[in-house]
Amino acid sequence: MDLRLTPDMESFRDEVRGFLVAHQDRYAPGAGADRPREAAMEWQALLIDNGYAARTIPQAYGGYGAQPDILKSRIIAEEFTAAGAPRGFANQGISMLVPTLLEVGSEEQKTRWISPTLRGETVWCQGYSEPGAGSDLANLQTKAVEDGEDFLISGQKIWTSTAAQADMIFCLVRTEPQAPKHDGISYILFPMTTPGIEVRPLKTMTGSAEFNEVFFTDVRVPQSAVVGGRGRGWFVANATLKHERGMLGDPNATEARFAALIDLMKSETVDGQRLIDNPVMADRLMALQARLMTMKFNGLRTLTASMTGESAGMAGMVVKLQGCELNHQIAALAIDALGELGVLYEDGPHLRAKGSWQRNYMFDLGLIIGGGTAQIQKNIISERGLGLPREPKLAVV
Amino acid sequence: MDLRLTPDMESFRDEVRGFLVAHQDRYAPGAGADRPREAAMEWQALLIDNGYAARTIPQAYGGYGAQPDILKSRIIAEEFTAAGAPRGFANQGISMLVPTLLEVGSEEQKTRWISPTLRGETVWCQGYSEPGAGSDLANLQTKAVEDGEDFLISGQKIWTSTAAQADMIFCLVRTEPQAPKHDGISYILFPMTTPGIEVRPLKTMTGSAEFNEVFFTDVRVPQSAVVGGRGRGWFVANATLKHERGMLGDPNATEARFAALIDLMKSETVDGQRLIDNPVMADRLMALQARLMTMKFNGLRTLTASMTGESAGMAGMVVKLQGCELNHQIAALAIDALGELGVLYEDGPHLRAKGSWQRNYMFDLGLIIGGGTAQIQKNIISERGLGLPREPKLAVV
Amino acid sequence: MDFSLTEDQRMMQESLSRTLAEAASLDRVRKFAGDPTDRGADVWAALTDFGLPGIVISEEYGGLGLTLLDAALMSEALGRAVAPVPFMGTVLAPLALRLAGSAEQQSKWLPKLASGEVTAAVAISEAVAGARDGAGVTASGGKLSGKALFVPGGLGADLLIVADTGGALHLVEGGAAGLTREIMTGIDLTRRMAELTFDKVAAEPLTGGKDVLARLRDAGWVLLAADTLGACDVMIEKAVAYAKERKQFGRVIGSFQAVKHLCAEMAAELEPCRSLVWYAGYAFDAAPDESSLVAAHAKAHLSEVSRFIARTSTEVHGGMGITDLLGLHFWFKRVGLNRQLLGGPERVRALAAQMQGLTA
Amino acid sequence: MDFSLTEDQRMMQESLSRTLAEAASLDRVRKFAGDPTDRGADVWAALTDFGLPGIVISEEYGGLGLTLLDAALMSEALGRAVAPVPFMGTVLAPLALRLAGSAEQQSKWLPKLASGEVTAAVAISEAVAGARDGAGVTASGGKLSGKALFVPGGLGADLLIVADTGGALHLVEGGAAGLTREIMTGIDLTRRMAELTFDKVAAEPLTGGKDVLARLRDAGWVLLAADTLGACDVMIEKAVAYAKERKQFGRVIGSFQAVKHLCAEMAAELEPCRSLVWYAGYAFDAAPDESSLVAAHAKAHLSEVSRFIARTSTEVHGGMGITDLLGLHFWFKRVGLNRQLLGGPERVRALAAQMQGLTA
Repeated sequence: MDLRLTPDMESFRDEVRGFLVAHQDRYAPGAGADRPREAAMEWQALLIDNGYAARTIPQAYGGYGAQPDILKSRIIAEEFTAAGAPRGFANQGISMLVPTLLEVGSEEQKTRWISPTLRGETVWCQGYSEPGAGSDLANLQTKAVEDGEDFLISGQKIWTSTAAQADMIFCLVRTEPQAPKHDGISYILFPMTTPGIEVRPLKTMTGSAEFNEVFFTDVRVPQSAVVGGRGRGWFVANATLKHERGMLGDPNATEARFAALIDLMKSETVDGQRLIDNPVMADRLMALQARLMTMKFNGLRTLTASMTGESAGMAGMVVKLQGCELNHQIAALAIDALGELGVLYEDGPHLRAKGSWQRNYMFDLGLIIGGGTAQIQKNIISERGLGLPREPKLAVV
Repeated sequence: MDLRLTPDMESFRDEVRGFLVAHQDRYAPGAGADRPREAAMEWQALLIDNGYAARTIPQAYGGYGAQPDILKSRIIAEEFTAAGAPRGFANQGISMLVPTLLEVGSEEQKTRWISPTLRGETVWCQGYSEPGAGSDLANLQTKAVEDGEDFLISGQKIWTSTAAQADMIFCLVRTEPQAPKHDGISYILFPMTTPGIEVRPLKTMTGSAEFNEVFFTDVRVPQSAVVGGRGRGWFVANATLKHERGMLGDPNATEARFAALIDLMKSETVDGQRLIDNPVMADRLMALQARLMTMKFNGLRTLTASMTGESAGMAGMVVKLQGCELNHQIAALAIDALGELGVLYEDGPHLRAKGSWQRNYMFDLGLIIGGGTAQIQKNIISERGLGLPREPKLAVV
Repeated sequence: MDFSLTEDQRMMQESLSRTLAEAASLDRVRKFAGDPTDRGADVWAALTDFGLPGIVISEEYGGLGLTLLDAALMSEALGRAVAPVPFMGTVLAPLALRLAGSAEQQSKWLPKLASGEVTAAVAISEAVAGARDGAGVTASGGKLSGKALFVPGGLGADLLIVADTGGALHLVEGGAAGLTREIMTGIDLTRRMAELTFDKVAAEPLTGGKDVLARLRDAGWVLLAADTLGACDVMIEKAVAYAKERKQFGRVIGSFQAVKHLCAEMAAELEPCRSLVWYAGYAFDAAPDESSLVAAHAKAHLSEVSRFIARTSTEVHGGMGITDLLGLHFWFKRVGLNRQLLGGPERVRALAAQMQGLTA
Repeated sequence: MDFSLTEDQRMMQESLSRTLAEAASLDRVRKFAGDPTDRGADVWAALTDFGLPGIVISEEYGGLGLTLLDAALMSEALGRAVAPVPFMGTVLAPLALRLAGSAEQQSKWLPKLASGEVTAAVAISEAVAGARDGAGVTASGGKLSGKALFVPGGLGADLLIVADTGGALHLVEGGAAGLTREIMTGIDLTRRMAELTFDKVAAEPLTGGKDVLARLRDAGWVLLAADTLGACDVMIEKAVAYAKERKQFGRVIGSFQAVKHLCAEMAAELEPCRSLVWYAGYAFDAAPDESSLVAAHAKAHLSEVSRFIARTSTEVHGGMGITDLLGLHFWFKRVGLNRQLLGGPERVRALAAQMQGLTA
């Protein structure tokens, strides 16, 4: 246990700080899942050139080409957060497709797609979930029927964010209808401009359409667009899902939210009394602070494990379940402490933080329960983490 | 909705009060599950003669012979509680065996057993659970092998309270080993003095042996001691279990405990501040009071349903799950409010309420989880109450 | 001793539910929610035909002369339907007039309220739930000044009952000079709230002080608890129905023990609440000594139970639970607003301890 | 940056666990729990051989000179074994002497403490957790009077560190005139407590006031949190093992989703706590500015998590969970005592808010 950094790392930190100060005027946030604007693409290019984005992607594919160094990545994250500087793009193309291509893509696929994806020139969406295939993803029904050199793809996807803005989709389709459930799926790439694709926005309880439904009718896609081998899509996608899991549970963001909650409770009053002077609310706040610390230190522990190449084991598995829940509970306390003010949601003189407490409260709940996430996460923890048996097979009735 | 009583009922209440005042000097508590002493048996006889115990049992079998009247039963319960008068015996013989005999016993069995059971002359214990048959009671293995006119019973029972004091046992044994699981069981009565019975006390976390293990080795019992027909034991016992469920979740007892908790929090101090003046503790207290009221009014609602012969439906099903939990939570708050004083358990100048908060905390947990009760109760609610499907059959592996 | 609803009460509740199924279908609610200019006049008209505006107004003034329990049963049905109806003022304003109005005030307003010709709203948030964001109304020389926030139905009401910072009640006509109203839009788009600004607005005093305010508060708590009860019922029904129909891994998800237990936990939490709400409604008229405490507990407890049910029902629905398509969120947000109106559960529990003399 | 235990730390913890497996088996613990005259001398002797008494005492006085993190790791092992050892005084008394003892006091006591020849206990409950039942010790003219309750290991200790009502610390010899001790028996029979009565008992002052008391409190909180962590680990292991073995309805119960999810929830709650306890131990020596807050959170959070785990593990065990036979209750009660010692979670959280200046 020694949380000090080596002089090397301290000087790397200085380097990052220096860069951020020097380029303050070029800060330009990416638009989250949306298409980035030009300034953002320039900022991204600058980050890649300096190794603050696409850090470990080989130069041949448009990355910076450094060796993985988790500590340096963390220092970058910390300094960018501290400076309020926009991080490199973190869209699904970069966080899910690129690692997949690097792992199982053909040389041509890597050369063609990785660089423009990193630079924000090509925007991707993900076509996994279907109305009948959520937690049971292997049950997907979107079919790809051979037609000469091509497939003709028909079916429906759901929970596809960015579908309206995306150039391309990475998509799971059933190419071998006769094969066992997990063996008949292929992972395939195609343009969202291909004829036969219809995108319908899917509005959620937050009032925004964070997702879409995507309908395919005889969408013609060359067979060569399959990644990782025909019929191997289930295994390719599972590798990708691992990357997605790593995306969630960022303690920095949770810490920032908690700090905002403290500010709120110190500055807002009811009948002239500060909210934090309500002992019941203060008690809840402290219980959440303990959870926040727990999550933060658990993050340092899993970071250390990654650095030494060990598996983080159970400490890693529980992050998602605990992290989303903590975010949700922070929002819940803010709403409760604000009382009637806490239910406001549209612009007006009394709205707090642009309604983000309520929005987070609902959105985080979606993350916790979307597609039975919490249930499935508990299955994973009990089976892989604790070695309890899988659900027994059912009798055929 | 009209909670007033009719003049008839008010005069019945006066009658009960009059009785209780007139006989104050004869109050003698039964010993719970243990053998009653003579004064208690006399008090019980007096109660039966006046219709305050064994009220609806026919006179032919030693009861008072009144028509069921739930409201009168409730008035009796309320007045006895208010006066601090000992209620009629409530042991397993009276609450479980007697109703069973009335329902399916032979005339001879009724005549022989009910009256001495009501009067405390015959004390019973229950032989249902086995080490391998807890929540899955139908899996019981204690076997009864035919030998002439008799059975020879061998096997083991567990969770048998009162086994050391009991004269008799009502017991489930497997008489038809070849029959389907639920069809091979018989419900049988025999003396605990029969050769081949060994009773071993089973101490629990409270430090007391509230239960026993009972071992049978070739215990000879006449076949005529079967109740309700050979092979029908599963169905006979399930009828009895229904009676047991009715025993739990008495709001009067919970109200008394809650009142004791309030007294505690008003009188005890830490650093000179009353416990109740700690807003976090007061908040928990109020949350429990809401649950207490909820349970109390739910009890009145199910009472009304019983009076009109309607099924209480879901309102009845949830009582056990909610009632035991509330008792447990009341004890938990008492312990927490008492702080370090709350962990004391043995006699001494600082022990509060003879350690009953800790004892109840542990004992009530046992009621909640004993034999997977909470889990099974949730299955019942979801299947019978909400119509969700039963657990599907497993494939034979 | 009869702890149950009368046949009349059941029938009237069912009848209102049928009326709402027609007049305030989910499609109609959706339209209302999406259009801030939609005042729901058609819904109000249907409810006026039903007699709802006069529910607690005595027959002499053209009302139905029913009790708060009856009003609570109506509130439950409105919650079930997530109906876009400002019901709080409909009950609380006539109560205020009955308890503290002069004969003249009563005969001027009650008949019009009973007929649905005018609507009323009650501005007591600051006095009950505490003043936030500089709100609060002071009375001086028969004029009101200041701000009152979170007034359900306050945007269009013709009659306003306003509590001042001392807890005294005032009657203000909707068209009074110096009164301005702004919409306050919360998560629950089925019930809009108003911010009222008073700039020396003429007001008539009502007699009675904090005791009358307490009665209004208690009645408000009961109505909110009942609305939440109705909404929770629907969230459980929807979860159970979805669990019976939705298949994953070759089985309906309602056959998975984890899902079954979630449903069972919801039902076990909610079912006993029904009796609490009934009793709280009953006690308001029949056992006034107990009324405040049981109303407080009904409000606070239903708030907690409904948060659990809103979350758990969403969880059973998986991703579909968070879509606008399914619309579960209308109920989710309905109970979210009910939780905070007239005080969140922590505040209400603190008041419950005070009113028993347990704390200062 | 290295957030992990060193190889030495892991080995030392495992080594202690092996020692305890032999010297403090469950049978041995059971015997101790059943016999109030059993002082556990053999267990203490084995731990003395191990070097435990000198864990935080510097090498110059014959100790191991290790940090509070190391002590916490030992505490975790003791909790795992539900070992009948009064460890709190073993760590806190040397700390008190180090922080506030004179050179003379240090050289008189530390070597004997390090060798295990004398044992020490710390009486700071009233000063940390608040005074109950008329307790509290006052100092006047070098003499102590009053009562100190809930002193773990206080029955037989040769050296007592006592906080007075002003928060100042005093050193009292076990044989001092006017000192009487009574056993206080709680649910956890593996660690007996004492009530100390002082009737003008001679005491030596220790230098330093509330700041030293706060350091002792922080260290105590960390040790209790670590003990709870170890006990929780065992409760989960036992539940998982039982779920893999116990059959009902023709399947091991660990294949029922409801049981699996209970186990997963326990693990998900506990696993991150490990890092919190490690950091709390580390910060005590390496980041004193953060130490009090993180110690408070470790103490309070582990108390809450352990209540959930104690209950849930019992639930997974079904009826067997409550029997003395299985012995799960030793861990159940261990964490029950840890929860309340040096302040229950509500009090500790209130202190956590104060020490950050969030509340007064």
